[in-house]
Amino acid sequence: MALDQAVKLCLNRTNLEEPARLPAPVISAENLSLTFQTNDGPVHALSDVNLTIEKGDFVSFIGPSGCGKTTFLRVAADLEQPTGGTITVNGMSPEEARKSRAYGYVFQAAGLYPWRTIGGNIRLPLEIMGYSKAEQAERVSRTLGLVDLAGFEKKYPWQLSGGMQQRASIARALAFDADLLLMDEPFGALDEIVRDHLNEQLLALWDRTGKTIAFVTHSIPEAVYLSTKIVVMSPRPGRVTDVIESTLPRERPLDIRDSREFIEIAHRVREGLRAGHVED
Amino acid sequence: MALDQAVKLCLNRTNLEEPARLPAPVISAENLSLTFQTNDGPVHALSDVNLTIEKGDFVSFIGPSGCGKTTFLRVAADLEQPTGGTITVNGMSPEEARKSRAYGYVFQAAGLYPWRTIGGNIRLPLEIMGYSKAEQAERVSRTLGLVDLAGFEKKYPWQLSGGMQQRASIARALAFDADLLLMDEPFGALDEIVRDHLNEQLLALWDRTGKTIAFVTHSIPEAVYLSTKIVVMSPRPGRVTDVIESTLPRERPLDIRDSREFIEIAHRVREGLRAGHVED
Amino acid sequence: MSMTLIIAALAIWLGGWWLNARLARGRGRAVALAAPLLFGATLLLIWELLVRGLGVPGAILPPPSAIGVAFSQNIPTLWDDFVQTFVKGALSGYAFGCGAAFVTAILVDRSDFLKRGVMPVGSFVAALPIIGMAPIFVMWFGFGWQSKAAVVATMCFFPMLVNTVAGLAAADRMQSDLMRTYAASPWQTLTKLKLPAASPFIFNGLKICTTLALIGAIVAEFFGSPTLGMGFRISTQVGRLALDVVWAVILVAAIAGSTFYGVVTLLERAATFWHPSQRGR
Amino acid sequence: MRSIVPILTVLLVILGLWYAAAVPLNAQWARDQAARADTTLSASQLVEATWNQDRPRLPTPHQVGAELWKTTFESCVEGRRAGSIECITHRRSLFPHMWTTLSVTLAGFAIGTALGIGLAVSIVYSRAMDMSVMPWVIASQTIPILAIAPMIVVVFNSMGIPGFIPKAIIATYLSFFPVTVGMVKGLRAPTHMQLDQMRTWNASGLTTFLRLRLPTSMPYLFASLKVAVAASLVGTVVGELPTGAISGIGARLLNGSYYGNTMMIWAALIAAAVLAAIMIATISLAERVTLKRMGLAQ
Amino acid sequence: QDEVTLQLQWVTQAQFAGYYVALENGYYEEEDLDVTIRPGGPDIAPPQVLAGGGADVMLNWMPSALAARERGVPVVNIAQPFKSSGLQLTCWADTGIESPEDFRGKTIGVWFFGNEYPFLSWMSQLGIPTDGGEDGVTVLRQGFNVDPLLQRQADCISTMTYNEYGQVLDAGVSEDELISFRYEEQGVATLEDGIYALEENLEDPAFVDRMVRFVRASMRGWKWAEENPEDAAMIVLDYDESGAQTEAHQIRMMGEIAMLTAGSNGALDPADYQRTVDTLLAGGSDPVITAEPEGAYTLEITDAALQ
Ligand SMILES: Nc1ncnc2c1ncn2[C@@H]1O[C@H](COP(=O)(O)OP(=O)(O)OP(=O)(O)O)[C@@H](O)[C@H]1O
Ligand SMILES: Nc1ncnc2c1ncn2[C@@H]1O[C@H](COP(=O)(O)OP(=O)(O)OP(=O)(O)O)[C@@H](O)[C@H]1O
Ligand SMILES: Cc1ncc(C[n+]2csc(CCO)c2C)c(N)n1
Ligand SMILES: [Mg+2]
Ligand SMILES: [Mg+2]
Repeated sequence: MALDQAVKLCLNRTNLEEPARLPAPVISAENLSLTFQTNDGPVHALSDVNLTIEKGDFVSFIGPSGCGKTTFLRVAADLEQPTGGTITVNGMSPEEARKSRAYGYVFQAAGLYPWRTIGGNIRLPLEIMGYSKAEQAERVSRTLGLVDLAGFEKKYPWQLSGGMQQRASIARALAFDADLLLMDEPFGALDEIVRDHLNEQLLALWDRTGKTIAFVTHSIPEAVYLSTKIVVMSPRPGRVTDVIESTLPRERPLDIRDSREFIEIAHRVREGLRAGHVED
Repeated sequence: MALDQAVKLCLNRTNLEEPARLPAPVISAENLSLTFQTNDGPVHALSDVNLTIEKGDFVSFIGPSGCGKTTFLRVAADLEQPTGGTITVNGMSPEEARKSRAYGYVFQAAGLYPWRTIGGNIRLPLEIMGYSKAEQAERVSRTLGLVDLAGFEKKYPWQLSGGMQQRASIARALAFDADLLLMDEPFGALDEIVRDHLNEQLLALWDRTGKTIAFVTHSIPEAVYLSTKIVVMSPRPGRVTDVIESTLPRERPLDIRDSREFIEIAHRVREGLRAGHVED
Repeated sequence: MSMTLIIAALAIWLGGWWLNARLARGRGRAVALAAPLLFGATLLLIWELLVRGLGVPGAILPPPSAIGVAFSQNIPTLWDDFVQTFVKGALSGYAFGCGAAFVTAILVDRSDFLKRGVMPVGSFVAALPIIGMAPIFVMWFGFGWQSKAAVVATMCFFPMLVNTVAGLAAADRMQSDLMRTYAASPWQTLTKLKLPAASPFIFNGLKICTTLALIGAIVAEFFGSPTLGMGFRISTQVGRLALDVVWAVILVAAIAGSTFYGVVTLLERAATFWHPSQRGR
Repeated sequence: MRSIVPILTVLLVILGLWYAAAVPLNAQWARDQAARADTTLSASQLVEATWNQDRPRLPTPHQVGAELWKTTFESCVEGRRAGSIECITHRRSLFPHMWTTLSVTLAGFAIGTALGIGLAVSIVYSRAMDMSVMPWVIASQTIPILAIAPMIVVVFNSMGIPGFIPKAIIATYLSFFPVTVGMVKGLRAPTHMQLDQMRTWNASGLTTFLRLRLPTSMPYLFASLKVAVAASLVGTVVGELPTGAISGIGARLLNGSYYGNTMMIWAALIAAAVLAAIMIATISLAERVTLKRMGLAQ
Repeated sequence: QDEVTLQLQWVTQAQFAGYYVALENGYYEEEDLDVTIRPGGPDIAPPQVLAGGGADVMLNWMPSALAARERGVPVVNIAQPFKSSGLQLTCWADTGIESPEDFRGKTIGVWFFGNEYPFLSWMSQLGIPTDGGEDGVTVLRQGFNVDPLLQRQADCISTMTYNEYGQVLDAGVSEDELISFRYEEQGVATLEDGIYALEENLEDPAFVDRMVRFVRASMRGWKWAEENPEDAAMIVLDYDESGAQTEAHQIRMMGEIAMLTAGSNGALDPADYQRTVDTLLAGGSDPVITAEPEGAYTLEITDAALQ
């Protein structure tokens, strides 16, 4: 019930904003560059990145280690300042978007606060954003259920396995109503079966709520299975080498992964990746 | 050249030991159990595990998080004492095997010593085992080449990416002559392309040297691609639910992964895994 | 006679050690308590035997038994001294010094400029023998406990400041980035992230200061005091060669100091239960 | 280098506060003095008077500076040997006193460090030590050693060991504690995995210590050495008070206090601070060099 | 040469000029003695040093020495170079104090460490309680300097005529702003700097002989110092390793000291002794000595030394 409400709320909001929103993509980057100054000289983490993410897109970022995937998400989240080009989020600057709490961010590592229980960790953004006590409790138990952690509310992070912690951190990002989710390898620490299960769950959530999701992964099947759009990146300097629009339907059972179409897309992604790997 | 020598050495030794070695498997576990006593009560990490690993086997362990894969390797390495059953390594007790430096162990995380260069890290076990200076240098440079890290000998671990560190830690385990390699998710931190490459390399090494390898992984394709034998485990209590003998040939190009046989074995492994996952 | 006592002392040392080594193999709360007690008891016994065996004059080092007697005979005086020095001098100075350092640390943490200016100067001042301030403070703040509290507060300020500032910077990048993604206010970031993350450091500072507080209060009394207080008692009784009373005061100090330390440790355990260092080795 | 401006600013603020504080603290005496002379002081005269007293409650920075100058470079203006070279390096000059204090401090620091490391090693390697001694190590620091410093001096005197040794012992007592605590932490810093690794190579206890525990503990060691050397200095200074207050910074402090010579106290304090700064800077340097050579500092 | 170690009861200053003069002028050497002078300091109790064997002879004030005797450290007075007491209470005149009766309700700084007894006994003779309150005095444990008076933290403080009183004047206070009460004049004077040795040592004739020579040379030093105060002060200044003493101060101190040593040839006057003991026995609630001491002094040494 509560879930349905949330969905409705989301839809309502979408409807309300419809007229104004028409032309504004959720994320739009133009010639975006970011260079870190380090002791060993400058590191070009992002170089001339052009990318548009539309409302409702599920975009995966894939590429070798160090190609700037995390950096791109961090720039969008206003955690890093670009050194060139522009980027807008919901038509605003990243800073405004951050201040209007436009997105939820799942970090590469779980990053739970060890002094708070799992429930307390999920409640944290809700407290900060000033939700009422009742709503906090309601949302915590709802999102805990969503990631199969019901019953672990009172445990502390270190009492959970790495995978469970990762799920809790996903729940934390889902607890409040952000239309945009930035997820940095959220399923990296999980084994294949759990990963499959959470992939399904995430797709269902995305489908239900119409959220926009930007998703970093190292796994080609995962990227293909989840995305409407796959961004392949290559390092030194980090740039986008390929953007693959998925032709898979929105409805995706797990065994879609055995389909010809799936395998073709996966192949294209692998080729794109391999091309970026020459120098390694 | 040096590599060839090492191979020859290895083969020589194998020949020499041939007569005595006939009946003794490299690892043999009978009704092996291990229960940890924790504050929350006992944890049955291993329960009634029976397993035989023959000389020259490449055995993969796969199973959900917490099913006892690491624990099994640790028992074999005499890093953990079983609470029931017996296990022998090269026909000896694990302790004797450890004292005779019978195996090399690659830990789940790279665990390089930050105050030693990459070369120094690889040299460490050689120093401890009393190899001569000349031999140390020779072996370090040989194994560095083996994992594609030639030229990084003088760098410190934190100057390398996570994947390169992982490779260095593998090199460290290969540097001295152990016929048995215990590898705990050595490729966990790597992206798919690098992983493929290292998989090939490892297979080649195994083929060349006739080492026995026990290998933990979370990836089904990896397990199928590498192994002669796949051990599927399930948790609480940790037990072996399936042992799958691979029918793939010893010679394995990367595209064997598209073969029917490969996909069938992978399917069987996935089924075995899923069965163990019911309670999750 | 004396030789036998010395030999007995040696035997007790060995025996105590052997017992402790055996004890240490056990586990649990009882052992954790018994082992140090046993060690302490052995130490006292050896002291007693050696002092008697070697015929050390009581004006130099009294045996523990004499100290015990002096302690029990002087409880009212010792209590008054304790209140004067520990409660009034050390505790109030401790609270004031640590409190001021805490507030300063929060300010310093807010401004990079301040941090860069204050911290080097702070660590320099922290290395000063602040004890040298004692005569000056007696001149400024009078003979009462106020001057002792001032010495204690000064001694505690910098260690506490340095620790707290380090603690406030202890939250890792991801943890603070998380707060940023929530667009949390500085106050929210402070209460929900920085302070909890800093608490192991804060408690480290608080623990260091417990020992400093007692030492500071006692030594400051050497430079002038009313006619009571632990420092006063020690120095006056040394003049009268009443070493047993002196050691009784030292005993009070050790008990008070250890208890103080223990209480802060317990608080630490309760507040930083989540920290790996508190979750067993 | 970016820190220069902030540090200078903070120092300036401190100087400003110092001068400001001198006014109210010294005002009473200035007014009394004026009353004696039957005059009244204007505000500026008052400030002027408070900043230049002979026996101020708080001497101003320039007075302390002048005193430092006088006691370091122009130290020989009185006594039978006034003006001779010999007396510049003796008595009145602060340098020999700083040297006395420094030598004792270093001795105490060296013994304390050795003792601290030894204790830490035995605590890490022996469960019995850990359980029975560790609580007493902590309790030992709650004993006000400074209060019993005179007795230690006397006891050692009576054993025919005057001066240097008892002071060094007090310094040792204060400095071994931070080293023990830091080294216990440092020697226990290797992760389970690193220890297991050594086990898989069948490394001996000594090898594990030399190649794993010791290197891991280095950062901890240096951090505690800095604390320990400061503690050692405090111990020495306090130990110098009752040893006949013959020489050393502590003797200067005491004599300054005894003759109500606040300038001498402050000069001694500054001298102590300089000593502390030099020693800590030296350790920091050693730390940077060592850690760099170990590759631990980027 | 026989070795003798002398433990002073304070830092090097003209208060101990006689011994330094004897050392500098070679009087000890002439007596075939090798004398080491150990300065004292705050919280060094000379009797404790003596008991521990750290010195052969010590200087001490008699109340403190008698207290040590009762405490089981049997020290014996073997000579008494100081005839009269230099101890006094110095008060601000403007506090309205004109006689000891006016101490009531005032704050007074007192030296402890065994030196508080004459004061306590004086107050108890006057019937003034020493635990604060309206008509008692509030006692402070005075540090080592005169600041409590200058800063008006105390209305009166203990001073020695030869030292602290001069410091007060040096600070810019004129004599008529102050009023002093000498213990000597109040009839509560106790004997100050005397030479003491351990009773058991005095049973050894060789030791006694050494002491005889020591006292003889020391008294020579004292007489020389009395006659040449300026030179004596300079000698003291030479021996001051702390470098904290000033010329003017030591010269004046030597002048004042000379007045205290004046009436003594080194021998203890049993009448002075008796007066000290009586004063102490009349002490307040926490008496320093509870019974008439026995054998606390001997004239044997001075008799031999001064014949
Ligand atoms: N704060 C920083 N300072 C300097 N260089 C940085 C910083 N953060 C990232 N980099 C560098 O920028 C490049 C891109 O890093 P980024 O974290 O975005 O990679 P990634 O694609 O997320 O890699 P991975 O898959 O390993 O997470 C890397 O070379 C990295 O070393
Ligand atoms: N030292 C220990 N004390 C208590 N329990 C332990 C200990 N080590 C492992 N366990 C428990 O034993 C079980 C098996 O752990 P193990 O590390 O072998 O799992 P794993 O299969 O390697 O998992 P993963 O894939 O996450 O590495 C887990 O439930 C774990 O929590
Ligand atoms: C702690 C302490 N306080 C007082 C005295 C007594 N005393 C003896 S000589 C002297 C100096 C006079 O200028 C004083 C004050 C002491 N020995 N130790
Ligand atoms: Mg990343
Ligand atoms: Mg594992």
